[in-house]
Amino acid sequence: MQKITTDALVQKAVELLNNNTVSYVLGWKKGEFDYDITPYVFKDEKTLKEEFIYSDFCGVNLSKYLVAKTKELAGKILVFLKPCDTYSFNQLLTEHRFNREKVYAIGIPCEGMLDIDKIKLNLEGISSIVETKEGVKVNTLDDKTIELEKQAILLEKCKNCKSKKHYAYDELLGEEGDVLDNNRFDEVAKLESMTAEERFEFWQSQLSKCIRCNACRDACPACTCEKCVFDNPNSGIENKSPANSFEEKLFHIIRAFHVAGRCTDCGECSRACPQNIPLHLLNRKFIKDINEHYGEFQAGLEVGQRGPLVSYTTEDVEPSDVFNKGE
Amino acid sequence: MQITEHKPLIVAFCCNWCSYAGADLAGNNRLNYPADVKIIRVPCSCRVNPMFVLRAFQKGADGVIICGCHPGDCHYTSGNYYARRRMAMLFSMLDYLGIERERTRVEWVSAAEGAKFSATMNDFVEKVTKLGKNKRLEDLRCKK
Amino acid sequence: MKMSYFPGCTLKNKATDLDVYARLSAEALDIMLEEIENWQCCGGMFTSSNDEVATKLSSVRVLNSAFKKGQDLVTVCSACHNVVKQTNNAMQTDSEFASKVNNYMGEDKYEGQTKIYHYLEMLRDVVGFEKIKEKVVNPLKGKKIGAYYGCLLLRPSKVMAMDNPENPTILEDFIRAIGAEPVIYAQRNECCGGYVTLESPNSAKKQSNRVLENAKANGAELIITACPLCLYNLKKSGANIPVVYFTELLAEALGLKEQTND
Amino acid sequence: MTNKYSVEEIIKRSGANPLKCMKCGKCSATCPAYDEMEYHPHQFVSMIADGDIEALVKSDSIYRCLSCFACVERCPRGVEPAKLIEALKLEVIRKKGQNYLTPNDIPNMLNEDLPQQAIVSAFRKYTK
Amino acid sequence: MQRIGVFVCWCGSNIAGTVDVKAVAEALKFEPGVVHSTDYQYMCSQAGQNLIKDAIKEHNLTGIVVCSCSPRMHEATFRKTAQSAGINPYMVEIANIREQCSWVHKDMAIGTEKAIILGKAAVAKVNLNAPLTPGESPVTKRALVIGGGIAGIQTALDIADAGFEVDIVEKKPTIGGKMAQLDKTFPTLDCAACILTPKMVDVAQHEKIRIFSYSEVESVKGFVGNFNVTIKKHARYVKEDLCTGCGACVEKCPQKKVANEFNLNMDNRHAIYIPFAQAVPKVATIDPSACTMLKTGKCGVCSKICAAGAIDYTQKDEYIEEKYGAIVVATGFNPISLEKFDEYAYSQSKDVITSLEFERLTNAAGPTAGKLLRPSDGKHPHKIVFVQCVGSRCSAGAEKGKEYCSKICCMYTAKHAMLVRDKYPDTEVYVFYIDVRTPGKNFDEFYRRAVEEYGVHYIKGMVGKVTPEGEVLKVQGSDLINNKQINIDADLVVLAAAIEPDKSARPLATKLTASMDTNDFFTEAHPKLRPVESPTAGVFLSGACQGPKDIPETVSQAGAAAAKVIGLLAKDKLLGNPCVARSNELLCNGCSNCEKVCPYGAITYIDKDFRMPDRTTRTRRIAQVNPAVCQGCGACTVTCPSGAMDLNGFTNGQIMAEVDAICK
Repeated sequence: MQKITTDALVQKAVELLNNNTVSYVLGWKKGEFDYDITPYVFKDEKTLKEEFIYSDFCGVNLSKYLVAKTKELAGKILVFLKPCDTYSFNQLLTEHRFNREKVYAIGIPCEGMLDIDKIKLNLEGISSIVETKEGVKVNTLDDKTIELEKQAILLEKCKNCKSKKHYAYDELLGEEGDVLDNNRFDEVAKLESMTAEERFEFWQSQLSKCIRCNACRDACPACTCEKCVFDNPNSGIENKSPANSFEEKLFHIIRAFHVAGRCTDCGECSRACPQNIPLHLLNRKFIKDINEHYGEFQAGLEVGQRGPLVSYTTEDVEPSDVFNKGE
Repeated sequence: MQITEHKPLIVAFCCNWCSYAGADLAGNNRLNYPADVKIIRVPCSCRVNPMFVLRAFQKGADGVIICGCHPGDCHYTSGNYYARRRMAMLFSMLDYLGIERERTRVEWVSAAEGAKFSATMNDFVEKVTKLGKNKRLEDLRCKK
Repeated sequence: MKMSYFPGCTLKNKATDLDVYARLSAEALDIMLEEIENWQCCGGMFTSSNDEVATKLSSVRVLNSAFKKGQDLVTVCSACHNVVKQTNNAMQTDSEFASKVNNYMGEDKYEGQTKIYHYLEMLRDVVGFEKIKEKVVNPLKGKKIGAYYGCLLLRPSKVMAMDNPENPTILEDFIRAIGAEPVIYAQRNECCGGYVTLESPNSAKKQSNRVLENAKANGAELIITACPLCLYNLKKSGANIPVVYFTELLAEALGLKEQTND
Repeated sequence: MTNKYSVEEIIKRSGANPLKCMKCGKCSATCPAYDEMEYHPHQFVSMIADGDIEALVKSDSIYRCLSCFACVERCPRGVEPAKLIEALKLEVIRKKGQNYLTPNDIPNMLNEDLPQQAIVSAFRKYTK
Repeated sequence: MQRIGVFVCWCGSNIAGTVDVKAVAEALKFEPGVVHSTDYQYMCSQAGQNLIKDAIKEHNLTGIVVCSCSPRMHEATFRKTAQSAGINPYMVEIANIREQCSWVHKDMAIGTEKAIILGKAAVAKVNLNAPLTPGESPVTKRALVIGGGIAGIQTALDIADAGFEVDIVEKKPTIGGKMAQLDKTFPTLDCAACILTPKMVDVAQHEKIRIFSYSEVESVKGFVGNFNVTIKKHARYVKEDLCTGCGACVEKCPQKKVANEFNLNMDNRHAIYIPFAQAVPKVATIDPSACTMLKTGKCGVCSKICAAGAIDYTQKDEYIEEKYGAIVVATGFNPISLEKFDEYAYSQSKDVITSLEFERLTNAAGPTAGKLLRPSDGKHPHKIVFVQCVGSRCSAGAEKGKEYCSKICCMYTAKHAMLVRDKYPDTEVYVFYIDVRTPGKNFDEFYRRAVEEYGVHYIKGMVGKVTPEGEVLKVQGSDLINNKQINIDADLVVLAAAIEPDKSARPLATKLTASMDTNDFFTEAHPKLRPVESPTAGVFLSGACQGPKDIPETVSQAGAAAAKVIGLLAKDKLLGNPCVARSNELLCNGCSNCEKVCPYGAITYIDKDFRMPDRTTRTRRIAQVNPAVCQGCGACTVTCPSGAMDLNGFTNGQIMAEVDAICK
């Protein structure tokens, strides 16, 4: 597959800006380093040409930003969507979170995004990172060059990519891919096969790392509530810091439950977590349970889908049998 | 060993139309069950928010049971079907986090099933008692 | 367009007409039938028991060969078609069976991906009856033809999914496409007696007779079929009406039959 | 002797469920081989459902089914009687360890026009 | 801060025997908000209620906790008590210390401890209670009946007789429905027209009833008591008010070869037609798909012939908007398509017919003027085979037919068989059956008469194949009792096709937000206790739209639905249950998940402008709950991720306060 270049995207964006198809471009902006990339709304050709980037570090799912930006900005917004982002895009539309008319979506291919933390484990002091065919070449401050293989430094969410196919766009750049076979439930199954004590130990050790920075929530495209229950003093469960092990769990259980049946498994929660807690394993547990008990369901496949937790059949499995099935 | 048996604290959410009435029937027929069970009346099992369940555990409950009309008999026609999915998912998640699965339960009790209500509570209390104190979920600050 | 082709054992000797005319006509209709290499007999009958594995392997190999070539598979003998399609369905829907089969397949794992067309389905869905009409040079005008489906083409309909199993139209539409007039009669989807003919020919004769008498009573002058065994049984029935393979009429209508006679 | 044949195995192998039967008799109504059989399709279903197959395994009726699937197609309950009959037949052939048809029987049955398909099919149905 | 009074009841020794009531009253005194706590022997007695009323006044109470028997027993009593003393009835909470405490525990210490905890939970809840007022909404005193068959007719007549206006919407040019097509009716064999047409005339002449024939419901808005319905009146190209129904136009219409749907296409009608002689309204209708004038602009014969000047080729579809307080669905049934059952050769032979076609063939007003003649050649049949359960009682796995029993076929087949034998004793009649199902008054007796007095051959078994051959239909079937396969050379085969809801029912259900089962039958609000109400308030069910039914059952359900409608329309105002959901619009995301789980269609969405802190205006989609429709189950509250949905009387805060009090 031909890799799509930053230039191609900039050229497209400029074209759409100049012919007044769109007024804004939601994309990724270069940072101080090659890898610290931020989502950004570009308004003019100049900034686009100077600062727009599409590289192996553009893991950020831009869909969520449309919720706020379509309301804030008057004109039409061009957004670039990687395959997995299109699921979130559809899910947000299903929930009426933004106005489709105000968005011009361009699907772009993605070969898997890289995790800078994984790169940093291999060396100290990065001066530059160059993408190669097999992975990256990292030049360090002390003039060393280290080559790393792509598979080893992929983001957690990209290691088990579920799809290279776009489910929403106005226009597609590059070639369309396919839905992939993947092993994304293996880790969940592994945990399920442990004893209750082992599972408790695992999660206790993981969740105790939580610093309640809310990065997972803020990155999550399903968490777009006008006001989050954890910020609402009237909700009865508001809290700002994990004062104890219960509240770590409460926060993550409630969050996972709130997005259950709506989560597209985009993996932003784990990507955003500064403590590297594998939060996606909570969401995937729900997805796996839903698939097993209520039939295969992928959130965001199409707009207007009815989610599994707002549906039922009279023959649904009994809660007690959910455990038994797991055995 | 000189350990006095732990008296568990059980919170039972009962839907107004079937299970709460079933509990009343158990009373009418003097079908005993342990006083550890405290019932909270909700209009329908679908009113039970996972938040309530977690809150109970946070505050020191050792077991939480949700009772509703039998599937197909919901006063609101479909409420218990939603409850069934939600609680199946929630309890499976708690299990996944290593919380003992015997601490949570969903049981369908009709207004005519006083005996089932009593038997269910006796059984649930016995199982939860065996597990002892709920240490994995509670908030230590909430204890005296 | 290229498609994989599985003729099956009978077409290689007793039913060469079915085969030869099928290939000739396909070519004339711009379909290249590529015979699967090293195929084995399908077994003639699908064993519905799900623990019968070995007897279905030859079908899976045929299916897999087509899959590896990235082609759809065409069969023309009704029996082969039935066996191969049912086997493919079992590969798709019965994971236990599929994993047992794949144990025999070595590196060549197969999961039921191949799409199978009966030659008639190919005519209807790939070529299109309209196109056949255009290509007919020798329309069989005024011929009253009774289509004989038998059981294997249509049943079980959940798997075969070719046509309405109780009121099929594909052969009738075919007859119209070659310019003749179809005769609809109720017994067209009843059994001819099948393989039981081997053991009790009289019982098979009785079945076939019932079918043909019904066709005749409704005005049929000629019967067409897609199955060598049906052809055999119908011919042996003693009812006085000719029975031929549908491919023969197709070749005739397309003006290809003379070529072979040369 | 009593546990020689396993009804559970037969049902499992067939993939059919005889308990779905509502005893309407449509299978026997549609069966083209009815008159050749001592026991008829609806009896197969009923007797297998009851676990009472002694008489069936001794009967030649198991070899009379044409596998034409008319009963499967027309059964309003989706019982699939032909699959049950076939599973039973296999049970008998396997357990007896002997085939209903042997290659030695073939030459007497042959004639000029008989297609291979008939022989192969009969073998598939009658032998293990 | 609330001022709460706690009243602990002894219930004689029922409570006091196992619970130290004084200790309970004492312990609850110190709970937050409690300003008064006392006990009494029988709190529900007049004296006990007075004690509460006095305390309310004396201590200025704002909230009441009664520790007593189950709220299912006396909650209403104590709410009234509170209300009569001037505080909102929803400020009362009951702690159930009898059924759920004293009666199930034996030990006084344990019982008392639990009673205190239950009391505390009730106090904690009352602290968060807010006065609730049931919403009021006016009632439009007019009903809409959708469907003009016997179900709709009966419902309309009953409602109208009670003095309320009723409109009937019927999509065909005449009311009458399926019953108008029937010949005789079981089990009494009186003629359908004789008992139906007088009712149709009653409808036409009733001053409270309007008929919108050749019309359909286009849209439904609003809620119980206040529906706004748009009715689409199809252009019939005849002015209803001018047409006298004389039929002169029909006679002269040159287009005579239009399949007559009233006779199930077994004969022809004209392009302008009146479906049958007793049609109501008796007005001609032009079929635009057949009329030469409408298609080509050339003809105009009917216009010339019509003395009343009723013909109007320029007529357009008309939309009428009307308000209703209640809606009754009576959309009825149809026989299923037999496409998947062609082993019976229905599509191959004219002489294989459905039972409804048979009704027309024996009906004096039918295509054969009541003589039983074969459709193919007009010959009298001498052997008739009836087949029961065609497409009924099929397994879901069979992928054809219906899973349910169509209920009416056994009886009408017995009727048909009997009628044939009665009129044509030389005709042999065979009925293939699986079971003969005749629960109903005089039903089994009726069926037995067919066998015993009329000599109908009932064969336990099914037909496997019908083969038309020459003039005969070769019927191959099984006779399970004799263990035989039998072959009958029949002249006519009659199929008891399963019945299914009319195709118009599903789109209508969507418009009404009424729920349906997988078979497209409307579901009842409660399968046993509310069988004629749909779960959507104000929408009622009459006849076969709810499930297969015969005429007597349909009529009784029609009357029951009418009674429910009358009960509703008799009210001037509807008082709602105030314990309904409410949406906090500041928190609402507009995600529609609550709407999806609401069984009553009580939630709708609007776009609303919000003033933002930065002084800009932002439009947001937010949920609104219609309190008149909401029943208060709370399904929406849990599905709402932002906590915008809450339930009055059972708020998140209240329930969590109870949890906290219990777990303290």
